[in-house]
Amino acid sequence: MNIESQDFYTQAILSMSALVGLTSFLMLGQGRLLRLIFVFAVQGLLLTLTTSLAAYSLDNPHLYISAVLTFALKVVFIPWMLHKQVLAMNMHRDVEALKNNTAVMLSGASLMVFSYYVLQPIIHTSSMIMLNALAVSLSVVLLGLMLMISHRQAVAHVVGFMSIENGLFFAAIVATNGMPMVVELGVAFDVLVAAILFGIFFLHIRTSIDSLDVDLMNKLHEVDK
Amino acid sequence: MIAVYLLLLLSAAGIIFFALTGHKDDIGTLNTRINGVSLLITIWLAITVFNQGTILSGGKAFLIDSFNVYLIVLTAFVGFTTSLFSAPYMAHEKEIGKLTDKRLKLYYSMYQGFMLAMYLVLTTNNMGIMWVSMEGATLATVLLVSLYRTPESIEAAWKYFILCGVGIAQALFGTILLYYAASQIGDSGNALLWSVLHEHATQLNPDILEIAFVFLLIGYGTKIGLVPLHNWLPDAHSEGPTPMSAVLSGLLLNDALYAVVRNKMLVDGATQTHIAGYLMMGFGLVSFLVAALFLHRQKDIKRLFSYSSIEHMGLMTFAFGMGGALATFAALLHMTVHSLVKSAIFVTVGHAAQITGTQKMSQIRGLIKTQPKVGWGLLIGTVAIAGFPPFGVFTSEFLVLLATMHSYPWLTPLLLLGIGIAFAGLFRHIQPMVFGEKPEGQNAIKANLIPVMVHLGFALWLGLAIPSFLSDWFSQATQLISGSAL
Amino acid sequence: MILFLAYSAVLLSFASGGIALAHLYKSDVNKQWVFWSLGASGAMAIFAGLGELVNPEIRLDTLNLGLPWLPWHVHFDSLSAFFYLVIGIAVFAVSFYAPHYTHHEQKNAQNFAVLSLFTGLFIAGMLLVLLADDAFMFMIAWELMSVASYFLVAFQHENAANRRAAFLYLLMAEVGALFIILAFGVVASFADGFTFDALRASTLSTTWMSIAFVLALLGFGMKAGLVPIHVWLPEAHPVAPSHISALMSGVMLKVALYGLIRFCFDLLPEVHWEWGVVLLVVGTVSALGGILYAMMQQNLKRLLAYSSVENIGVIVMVLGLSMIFLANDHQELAALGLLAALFHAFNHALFKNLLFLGAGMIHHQTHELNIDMLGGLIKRMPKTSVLFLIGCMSISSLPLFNGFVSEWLAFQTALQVDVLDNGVLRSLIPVSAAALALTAALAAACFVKVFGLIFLGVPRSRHAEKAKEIEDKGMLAAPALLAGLCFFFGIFPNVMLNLINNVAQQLLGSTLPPQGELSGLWLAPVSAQQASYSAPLVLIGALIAAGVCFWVLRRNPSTVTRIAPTWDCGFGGLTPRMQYTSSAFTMPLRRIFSPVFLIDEKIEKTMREHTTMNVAEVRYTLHIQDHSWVRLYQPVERGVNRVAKQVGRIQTGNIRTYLGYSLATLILLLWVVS
Amino acid sequence: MNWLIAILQTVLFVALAPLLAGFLKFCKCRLQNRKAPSLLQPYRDLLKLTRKQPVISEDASWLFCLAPYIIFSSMVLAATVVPLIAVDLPTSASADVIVLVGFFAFARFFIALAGLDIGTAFGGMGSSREMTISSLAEPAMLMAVFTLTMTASTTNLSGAIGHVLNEGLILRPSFVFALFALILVAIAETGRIPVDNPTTHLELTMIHEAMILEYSGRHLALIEWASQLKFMLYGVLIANIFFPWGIAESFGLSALGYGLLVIVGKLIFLCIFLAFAETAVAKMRLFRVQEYLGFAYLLGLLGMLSHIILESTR
Repeated sequence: MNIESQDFYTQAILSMSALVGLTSFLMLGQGRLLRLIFVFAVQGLLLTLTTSLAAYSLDNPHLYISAVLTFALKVVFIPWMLHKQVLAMNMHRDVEALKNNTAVMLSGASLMVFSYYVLQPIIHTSSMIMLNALAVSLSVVLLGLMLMISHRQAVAHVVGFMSIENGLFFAAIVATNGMPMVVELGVAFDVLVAAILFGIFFLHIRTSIDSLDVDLMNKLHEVDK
Repeated sequence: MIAVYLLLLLSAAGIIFFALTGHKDDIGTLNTRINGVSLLITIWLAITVFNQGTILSGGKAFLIDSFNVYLIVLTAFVGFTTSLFSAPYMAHEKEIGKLTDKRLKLYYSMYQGFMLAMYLVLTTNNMGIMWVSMEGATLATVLLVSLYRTPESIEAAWKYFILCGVGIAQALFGTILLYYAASQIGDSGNALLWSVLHEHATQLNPDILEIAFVFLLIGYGTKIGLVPLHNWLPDAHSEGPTPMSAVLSGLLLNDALYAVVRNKMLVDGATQTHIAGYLMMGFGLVSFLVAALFLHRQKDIKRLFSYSSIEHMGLMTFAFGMGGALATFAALLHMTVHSLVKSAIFVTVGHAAQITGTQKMSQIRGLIKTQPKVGWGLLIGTVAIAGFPPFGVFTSEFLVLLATMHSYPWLTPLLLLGIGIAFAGLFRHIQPMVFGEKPEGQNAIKANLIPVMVHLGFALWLGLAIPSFLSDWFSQATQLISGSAL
Repeated sequence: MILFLAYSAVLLSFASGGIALAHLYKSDVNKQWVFWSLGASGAMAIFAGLGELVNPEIRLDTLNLGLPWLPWHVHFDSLSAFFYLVIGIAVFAVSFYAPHYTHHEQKNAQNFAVLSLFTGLFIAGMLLVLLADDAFMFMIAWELMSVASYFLVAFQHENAANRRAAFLYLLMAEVGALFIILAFGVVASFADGFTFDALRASTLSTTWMSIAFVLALLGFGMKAGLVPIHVWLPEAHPVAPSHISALMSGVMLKVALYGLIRFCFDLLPEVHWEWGVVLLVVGTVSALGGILYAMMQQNLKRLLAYSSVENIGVIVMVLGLSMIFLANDHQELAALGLLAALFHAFNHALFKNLLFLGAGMIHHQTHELNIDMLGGLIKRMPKTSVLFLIGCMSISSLPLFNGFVSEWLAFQTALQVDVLDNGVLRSLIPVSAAALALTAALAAACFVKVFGLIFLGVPRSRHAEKAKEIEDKGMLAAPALLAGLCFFFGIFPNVMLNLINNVAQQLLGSTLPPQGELSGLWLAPVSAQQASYSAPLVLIGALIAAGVCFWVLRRNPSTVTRIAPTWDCGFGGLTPRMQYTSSAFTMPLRRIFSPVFLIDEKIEKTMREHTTMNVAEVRYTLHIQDHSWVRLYQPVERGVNRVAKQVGRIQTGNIRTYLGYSLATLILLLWVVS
Repeated sequence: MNWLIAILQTVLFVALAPLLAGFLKFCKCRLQNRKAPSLLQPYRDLLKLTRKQPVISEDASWLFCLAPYIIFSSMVLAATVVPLIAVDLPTSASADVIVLVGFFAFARFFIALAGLDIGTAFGGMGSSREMTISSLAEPAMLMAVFTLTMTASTTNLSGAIGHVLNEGLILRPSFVFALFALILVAIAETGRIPVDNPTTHLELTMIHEAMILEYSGRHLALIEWASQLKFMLYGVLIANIFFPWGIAESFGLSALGYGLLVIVGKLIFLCIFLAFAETAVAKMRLFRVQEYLGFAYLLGLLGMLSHIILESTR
């Protein structure tokens, strides 16, 4: 396919997906928590734009609602909460030393390639754009997972978790023009509750191990040390 | 159909009500009552289904067929008996000051929340809602796992939350792919309704569904506790309050497996290959063997039995994956007896832990001498779960073995090996705990063992003679799932 | 009618358990009912067995239990009936013995309930195994038997040894059961359905049939205690209460044999002589190994358990002969072999029960089972000693007692080898016959040691010194009954053999050779020319001879016997410690057969005032261990633990690792499907 | 009539046993350049013992007094089974060779128990050794006997002997092996040199004597007589199985008399042979006995195999 032949909406979606993917990469390599959170907020914003764009061009009103929800949750509420936590823990100064960062980045890139490879069989089922969008969202999911694997801070884990959600959401929007309303609402509700729970958990973890480093939480294991 | 709405509303109401009054003294009995009522409702539901056959609600939002109806009743039943046990248990925990009012409120309202999620998973016809409520179940129980606020419990809860969250997210991706595949054959309005999808299963795009199934299997498989995605399970089971462990082991795992099987039916319809089955068989077998080995290394009694849960879920996954009428029937039966027996065991384990004040098996001794009912309960329960007749577990394992022998003879030695290892792993720990002299200063406690007796009684009944209505349901479900009659 | 009797036997044994439970909750229930219904169950079993054996016909029935499409099929033929009879006699005897023996347990209502409940379940399980006509019911009954007996083994769980034994026992039972399931599964996967009829109709290739046979041999052999998979047996049987050990050792092993016979001779479409050879070899090894280890034991019940291994070995050996003859279509000789095997099983049930009950009596009166701590009981417990002596004589297969007859039949079977064409068999079988002779001789030596050290000589401990005779009638009646039967069937074996002949007729479709004789005085299984034995005549002759010389020698009045102290070679002061002990008695054989055992023998000398000459005291310790324990069992245990340790490494406790697993699995599977 | 003859033969057996023992002693003395006691000496000893008052240890039980009668009568029963001068006697059908071995086992069982009864070290030692040796000897003996019985395809002694008679003189390698095996076993079982020494009372070496150390009076007489009987039984067994010629097959007086003469001749020959052997060989250590009996077993086995391989009918 060549991008000229596509209509404006498609071009927009494609560029959006490219940006979303980019943000994921930025997060993956990010050592400073505050910037991490900021990039996450940006990703949320991109999602909101994509959603409203889709809502506009497919005039599918219920997507507006999900756009609003996304904005409220992923751009405002969660970043704000995390930001507060980080300041409270005053971890905003220290940089997490990521082990062999380049390797992580490379594997991230290869994950992106892999997700294209995986979704190849779907090509003939639909237009190329779907493939791209799906591939991007899949890679966002995988990158989110990578983020959690490579970072040790609980905050980073939350961000990773939420960016996985983003990836799913993006897939839902671009590939299928949004899930049924009831499902959307349910998902949003879950995300909300999850966010709140994370807040509670930071409290507990801090009181119990007085840090948010998940590597310190390994009392329950099966290896005799 | 009203039954379903009543059921959901009741537990929803329960959430709010207990959130306010959860700290009252006799609240446990009230919780019991509510669960009792929902049990009655489900029985009513079961009877109607028994008379009318499959029910599809208006708007196709809910679907009750022979596959999920008995699971619904089972869920309500286990929920009820566990609440019977949890009342005195929680009271005792409050006495010894392990719990505050606030947490009791949380506990009781989340108990209902969990039940609500379970009912929703089972009754809904919408794969999306199924996902939502499955996630909801996690959210409801995650705070209960960390109820005691010990570092371990918080760690366990965190792992539970993150791992299940990530897993379930992958399931959502699978669901989206499903929806995507469905929306291509038009009718995107209710393209997530299982009934619709099942009708048009053959038209769905096999390639997409294969990929989708991978995500779904890993997603829900995390909840089932398939190795190597199982790591949250023993932690969560061992650190939370025992009634929670009982329902987690008895219900949550079952429902996750239920979700996987529902999806498998779609995928099989689409692909017409056995790929999904092979994946499930592989996962099941690995989980079965690995968990059996893990049993030997346990020091904590609740961890022990959570591993045995993994083992049995592995067996069921294997059986479902094998397909075929006999295997499916066996798997359905095994689902039932396993959740009956396992929750019964957790009840006795809870009492044992309260008697001795610890979960370390090295410090639990002489239960039979201390409190015969508890000791015998634990021993008989273990005998049952280890697959000794005349308990139902034996029947199902026997059938699984014969089915395997029939279709994949070379896998039977592995299964037998697993069963043998698992048995040894259980008994080498259980025996010293129940037998032997009573340690100094170890005294009996106020315990309610009716649930145990009832559960084991049912397991015994199922082992000796499966009642006709149940066997009818099983055979219909078998017909539905495996596409071939017995 | 017969079936009704058979059912009522099962129900009554359930009932006795139920009554015990009832007594636990309502103490006004008379607990003697437990034993009465037990006895009734035994009697019913005897009647059912006899009735079927007298007019043999296959009686079928189905019970509405089990799986929806597979109700319990019941099948009562003369083979089941024979074992029914065995169980019946044992249970009947035990029901007299138990009331007094368990009076200590009866003080504690709960213990009593547990004991009686599981005794009832155990017996019911054994009877149900004999009734089963489909694989499913068979396995349920089988496992009921195993589990119930496990609880009985673990009954006195206060001391750790019993717990360990119980665990080992249950583990072995489980593994064996798995093998049996596998065996059934192999046959069933070539048949439609799990009913025995379907299995009979199955069409297997020889390879699969042989696999099924090996699996069955492993499964049933593990229960029957064939070497080298016998290790649980000498651990488990001694620690149970004696009347239970009697049932386990005397009867449960027979049920395992029943399973083997049923599977090999009935269910499998045909038999091969190679299987017979396998049975022959395994049986011989078990027989020799069993008796050699039995000889080395100091604990009476352990010794008896090992001797059960020996007897089972003998039976299996003869079964192997029968199978060989059957495979070479000499049905009549196969019938002879089956006759010998079954009759020996019957006899073993009788005298092993007798001996275990006797051991129980000794323990009950002296609280001592260590042979080296007993002695001189013949003066203190005269009745017991006579009964026990009869048991010892039967088990060492002396003429005039039942053990000898079955041994004799076994030899007769082995000597028919000339009809075979295969040179290997013709040279192998006589060798095994000689091994059988060695076994019999060693058994005699072993039980000379048992009776001699326990009942004869001078007491070696205060317990033995203070021992009194048993007063309770029932506790004496049970072994008396068994002893009487031992003697009766030693003199009139034909009574039983004629009945077993019917079993052979039904199972193999042929009886003993027509020219053989099984009537009245004469026992000539093959033909009067070939071999004949007339126990009654021998008895008469013996009485005449003994009577005559007794009468002749006693006439002289001046020769009334004079009682005097034992001659002490003029040194003075004979002490009980100068007597031969168990380890001393068996020392020559221990030295001769030393490769068979793992012997750990220590002699510690402490010297007085640092000289090397002047010994202050000597301490001698002897520990004998079973090869198969070290070579077979411990490696498995270690292996499992090691593997588990390795597998444990995957669960590191670090959540990031877990997420890594999740990602890896996802990628792997995606790669697999695409 | 037949029964009468059978009983007479048994009586003859019992009566001649001491004489045979006396004759053996006589031969040995002569071979060792000693002056021999009269042939009737054993009878005199037995008579003396029966007249003496038996002394019984205070620790002994009823079994101790009962044992001699049991031992003796089981030997007598054995004597009824073994054809001395005639075959096909009714008594020999009542028990075959396996039962014969059974009778020996019966006697051994009780003598060993009697040894343990008075609770001295000697008795225990004796019974322990006796049981050890016999349990090794029994399979060897049965191997030897089985060779014969399988050739004759019957385990009835008279039947087997009749079979050997009727087929005339056939040189069977298996019989040679069996004969030697049986001789070795007989020496061990009857407690002769080199396995046991009936004349010694040295605790390190004695076996049979150790068990009966406490016996006296008529009990001792019975036991002595029984062991003499056992010795004769083995002798007759060897003589009549392997060289049956001359034994009476019809119950005519002449035939019987001839049979008697022949068996006496055979036994005399056997005794001289044994006397030579006993003077030539020295007693061996107890723990060499298993090698000795192992050799006997090996011979029996070779006999069996050579029967199956060399002489098999097909």
